[in-house]
Amino acid sequence: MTEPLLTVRNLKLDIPVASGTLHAVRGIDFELNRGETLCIVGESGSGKSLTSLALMGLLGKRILRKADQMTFDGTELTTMSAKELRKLRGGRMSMIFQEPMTSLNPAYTIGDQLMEALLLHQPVGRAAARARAIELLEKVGITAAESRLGQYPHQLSGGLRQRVMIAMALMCGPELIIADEPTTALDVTIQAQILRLLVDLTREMNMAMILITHDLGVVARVADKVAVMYAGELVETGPAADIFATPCHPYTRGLLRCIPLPGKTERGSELGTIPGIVPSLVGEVEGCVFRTRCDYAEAACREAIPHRTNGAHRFRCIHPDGMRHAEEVPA
Amino acid sequence: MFLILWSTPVLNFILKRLMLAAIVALTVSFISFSLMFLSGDPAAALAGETASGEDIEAIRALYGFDRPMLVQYWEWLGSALSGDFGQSYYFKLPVASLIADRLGVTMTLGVCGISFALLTAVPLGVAAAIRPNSFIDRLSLFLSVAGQAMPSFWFGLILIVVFSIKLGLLPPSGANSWRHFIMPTIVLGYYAMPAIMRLTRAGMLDVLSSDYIRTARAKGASETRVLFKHGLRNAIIPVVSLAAVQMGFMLGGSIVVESIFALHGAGFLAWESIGRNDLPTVQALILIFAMFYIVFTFLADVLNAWLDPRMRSS
Amino acid sequence: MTDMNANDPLLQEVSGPSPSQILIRRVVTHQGLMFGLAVVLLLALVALFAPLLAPHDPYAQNLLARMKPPVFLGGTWEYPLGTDHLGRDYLSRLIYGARVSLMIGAIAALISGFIGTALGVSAGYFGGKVDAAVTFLINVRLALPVVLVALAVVAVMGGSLQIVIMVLGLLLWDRFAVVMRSSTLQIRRREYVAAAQAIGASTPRVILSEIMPNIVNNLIVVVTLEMAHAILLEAALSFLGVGVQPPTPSWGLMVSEGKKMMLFDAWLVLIPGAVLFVLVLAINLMGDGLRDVTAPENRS
Amino acid sequence: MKASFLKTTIAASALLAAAGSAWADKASGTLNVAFTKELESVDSYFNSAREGVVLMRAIWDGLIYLDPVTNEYKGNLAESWTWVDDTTLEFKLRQGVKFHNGEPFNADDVVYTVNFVAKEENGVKTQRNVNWMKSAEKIDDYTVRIYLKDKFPAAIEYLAGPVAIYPNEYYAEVGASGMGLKPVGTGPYKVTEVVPGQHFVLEKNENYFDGPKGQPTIGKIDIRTIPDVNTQMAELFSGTLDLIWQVPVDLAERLSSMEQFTVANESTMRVGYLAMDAAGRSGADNPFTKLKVRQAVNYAIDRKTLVSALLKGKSQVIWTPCYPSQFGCDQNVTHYDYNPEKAKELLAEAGYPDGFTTEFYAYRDREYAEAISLYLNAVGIKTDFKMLQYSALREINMKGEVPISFQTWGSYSLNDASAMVSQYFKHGSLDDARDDQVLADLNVADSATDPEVRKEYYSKALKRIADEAYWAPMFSYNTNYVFTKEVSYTPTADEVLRFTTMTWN
Repeated sequence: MTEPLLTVRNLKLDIPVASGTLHAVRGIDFELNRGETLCIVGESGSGKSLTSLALMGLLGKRILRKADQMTFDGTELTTMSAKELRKLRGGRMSMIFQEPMTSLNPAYTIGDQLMEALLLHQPVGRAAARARAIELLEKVGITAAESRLGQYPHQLSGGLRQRVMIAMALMCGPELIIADEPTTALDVTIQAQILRLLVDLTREMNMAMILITHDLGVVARVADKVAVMYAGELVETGPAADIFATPCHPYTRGLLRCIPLPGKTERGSELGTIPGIVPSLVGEVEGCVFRTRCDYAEAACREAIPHRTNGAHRFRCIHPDGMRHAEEVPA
Repeated sequence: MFLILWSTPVLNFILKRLMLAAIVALTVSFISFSLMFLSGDPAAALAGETASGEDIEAIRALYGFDRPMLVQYWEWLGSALSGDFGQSYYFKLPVASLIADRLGVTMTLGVCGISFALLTAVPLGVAAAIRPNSFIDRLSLFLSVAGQAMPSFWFGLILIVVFSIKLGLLPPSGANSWRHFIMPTIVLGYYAMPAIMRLTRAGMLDVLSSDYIRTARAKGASETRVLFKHGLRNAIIPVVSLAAVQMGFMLGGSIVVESIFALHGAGFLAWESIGRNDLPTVQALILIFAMFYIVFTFLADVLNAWLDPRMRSS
Repeated sequence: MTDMNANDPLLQEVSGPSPSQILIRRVVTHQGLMFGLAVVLLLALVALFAPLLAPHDPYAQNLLARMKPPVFLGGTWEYPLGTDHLGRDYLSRLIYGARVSLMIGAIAALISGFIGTALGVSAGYFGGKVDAAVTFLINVRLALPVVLVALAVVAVMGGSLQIVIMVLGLLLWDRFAVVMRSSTLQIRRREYVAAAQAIGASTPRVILSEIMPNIVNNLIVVVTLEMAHAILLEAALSFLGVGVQPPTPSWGLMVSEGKKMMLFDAWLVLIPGAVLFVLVLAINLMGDGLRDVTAPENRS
Repeated sequence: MKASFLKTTIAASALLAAAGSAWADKASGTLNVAFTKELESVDSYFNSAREGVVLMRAIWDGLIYLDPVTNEYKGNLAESWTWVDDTTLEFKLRQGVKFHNGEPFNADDVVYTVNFVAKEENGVKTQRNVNWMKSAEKIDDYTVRIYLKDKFPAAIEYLAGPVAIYPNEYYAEVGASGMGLKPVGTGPYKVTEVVPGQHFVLEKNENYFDGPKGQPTIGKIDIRTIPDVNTQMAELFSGTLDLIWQVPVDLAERLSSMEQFTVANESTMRVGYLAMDAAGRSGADNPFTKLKVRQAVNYAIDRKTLVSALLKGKSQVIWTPCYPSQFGCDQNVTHYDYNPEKAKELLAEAGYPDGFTTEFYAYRDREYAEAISLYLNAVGIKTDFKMLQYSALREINMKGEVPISFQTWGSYSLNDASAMVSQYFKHGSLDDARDDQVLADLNVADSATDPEVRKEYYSKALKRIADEAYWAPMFSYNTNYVFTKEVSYTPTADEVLRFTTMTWN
């Protein structure tokens, strides 16, 4: 295989707060090949969105980013100049945000904003940019694309706006697209459409995608790779098939219990929840962060936690199989 | 763009706004007329010093001062609408021409003042919003807090002492050259600056933390482009309204500045006319200053409709 | 699991301070607010105890001791800040001037606050035609040039303390109306208001016990800002000669009286102007500070 | 700073003035002068301000001229005059005089002017100045007769004062408002620019006749309206003004210590007084209808200190409703020396043991007015202080709504008691006393031809006014003239700026 498109090693994000330092993301590693879809799953506040913003270089000034390595197609992102990074952003890697309602500038037309994405990166004329905008609007399933160009964001529904955002992300034909919960703010009926669109387009255009979500049902359908994030750490990563077949970390299993599976979950039976308190990440964090909610926690969980590897499937737990055996349903 | 402006909803909006402006103007005219009506009639003064009581009565009847107030108001309004505000008791000249002669100075001062306010407040507000808590943010905060507390008559006097007397750089009074307008402009502009600066800063902070700014950055737009094309363009919309309101206030408040710097504008005329009991002039000036405010806010609303696409179609 | 967590450092979280503790901490760490409060309190005390503090009768003229310089310009301690053009003690007039400024500011703000709150709350609460009428009134009020109208009215009615206060009170209610209207609009949509209406509480009761407590923070902020506004306007009117009339000591009047000798005796103008500036600054800082600590999300 | 602060201010200003004086327009011959007051009209018959008198003397001429130094009457537009009878004056006019617009001066102009101003409905502002004339008649091109309504011995004085001769053709065409915007006269200066409220430009009349006023030397005079004395001072320092007048005494004292300015003080005929509503026009229960109250007011005021500490200069204490140098102004009247205790007693006797509150009006010199009101406060008369502009105060005064006011009168610089006492005590709308006996005495005094009779009756009237304490006359004014060392000027005691006698050094 060729070199991965994106490699992240030991990424840390620290936020200074009144009572100390909030270690929001603590030493995460993952990689992504061209054309692959990586899903990062986890509860709200686990650091998923921060990680994606860190990749794009869009973190606020207050957040400190450190990483041993963060390369995109062999280029180190952490040492890149602001200008080079800008060239990359929106050109070779682009992003779709959670909030379609507010992510478009109310003062400019859809056409202006779409074309801007292309004109900023490629030496083409306005006519060409316009043609590309129409092409992509049609591709994301917007009818009467040409007349939409002159409209303002407030004249469009949320679903349409998210389609516009997707089209905007695709304007330069990026190699990597980061979608941060692109459907959460939308109606349930539209969520599926948008997601399907996104997956189809990445396949068609051979783009890599990082999809951030808390919806494991979505992950099961689209992911090549899965990374499970809890309180700023990746507790388990690996190929989607492995994760769903043999979820090793107790947290991953906890998440899986929370989704109803057609055929597997009986009607009327209770969905699982993960009890306990999410710990504070202010100050030094030692040992396993999940221990406060883990059924199998021991004193040793406060010590250093080994990384366990099984091919591409990795997880962190003091128990060799993450106590998976304890939950095996006797056949 | 202008084609959009004249779409039906915008026209409706403008018409509605015009109606409101007209009713407000009418009410203001009534208030200004009745205010002055309260101060009694000028028959005795017109009659002259040797007049007897009967002479005064005759004059009262001749000028119609003995009629009910509403009748007199109606008549006054009628001629005011055709630009006739009556005769000044003091100068024995038509009030309209008296005011027209002096409005130039006040308008010049107002335009200079609001320009000064905008040219200092907007850059400072933007700079402060870009780097909160920086030196420039603190400086602009200090300037705005001080500006709100500064009595403009005192500020003007201090400027005269420093720049005209001590340093001899600027003429202390009069309106003969642009140099005469520097200090009045600063005093009047500084009065409007704090509010504009605060609004620019707050608006800019708000806009800069918005999602669409993140989108613009994610597109790879340069920081300047993000700040000005995407940021300021949105943050400036409420500032336009405020500037119009401030301009209206400033013209009304130019009395103090004009009296300090002996600028013979409409504000100064107003002050003097009040002292001289020159009622027709005072009535007309109150109405004219109010009309300025009404016209400016109306224009600001129209301009807003043009700047803000959301207002245009809703 | 429970016992495991008992003394886990991950859960040894700082137990958060109570809301009132947070408020107090915000207040005491807010420099502007503390400075403003301190100065306003100090001047209020000075005004209150003016008869005890003033070294001379502020009205007693002594034409043989006119325009004595203050002590730091070579004067004597007999008149620490010198004397004015009629030989009256400047310090004493300054001290009594604090009374005039604060009294005018406070009463005018109360009157305008009452008018503006009544209008704004009814507009926000009843909406519809009431709202339209109030909005119209606000428009009319804003269109009237304040300084000019105040000048004209005071000139017609004569410049006494009561008239100046009344005129300012009747002119400065616009900001109250605007702020109270929008605050009431926000509160009216809350569930507890609907609940109170549902259990059949009378309108005045709903307004007084459900709406007012929730907008009083905003009201206090506007009261302080308008008080500063009223004080500045009174000074400007007095400076123009149609505000408070002599011999009442008003800082604006003192600036106006000192103006004649400004080129030679700048202190005559500088001192009352500076005191006025500091008082208005302090009240504004207090108002801004109150807004910051009671509604940090509105911080500008 | 400290003690040296004051000195540095002066030093800095002095330095500036030294630098600034280089800007003075001496080369181009323009003298820059400031007026405080904005005139309602330049037409001298339609304003009543001192500034108007100054302009009148520069732009127009009267038939007769009063030499301010020798107090001698000289022919001006008239070469000679004779009393035909008690009510008829005949004038031989100067020949070859031309108005600024080229219109020749002759008998028609005099006849037109007199007939116009004597008619009450034409509304001349100060009727007293003209209402003693009935009409004028042309005898030939250069001989004119003026007919008086009644015997009026002060006629010569008035003709040497406020009665300016206007060009008949021009005035008939443009009227008072046209005259106000583009004045035309025969005087030593012609007006080349009028911007109402801002400035007047006067230029030397090259064709001015050789009259008693003398030939003007300064080529151009730019008079600007600058209401604020500070601004005037600042401009004086920066060299954009050459001459200011009516400078407050405190400022004049400071300026006199600066070597680049000349400060000249001259007394004026202006008298400051308190007028009280003795006739009860502002309400019959008005305290000032009581003699004891009026006397109390008179006793309450320390005139000597007012003069020595506040007015200074050549001011003096005044006891009469006229200026001592005026003909007939007998000084032998009751004096009310400062005695606050007596004032309080009188108030108590009048039924006001705790004093009372009254409106107190003033229109100029807020400082003096305030000092006076404080004297009243000290004896228990609390004042509701009201400062109005002159025209506004005059208006409510004529309506009879003023209980007590601080007033001043400059007599139009007429050196005759009638110019003041007869102005105010002959039951006009400004008469607050309305005393019939005073009226009778003044009628005799005003119209008697025998100077001794006039003196006797003025004296009677003045004594009664003082005894009845209708007014509280207090002091006479003085004027400070401040000008740069480039200018040379000797002010006269009549408070009239005479541009003709000013020269460059």
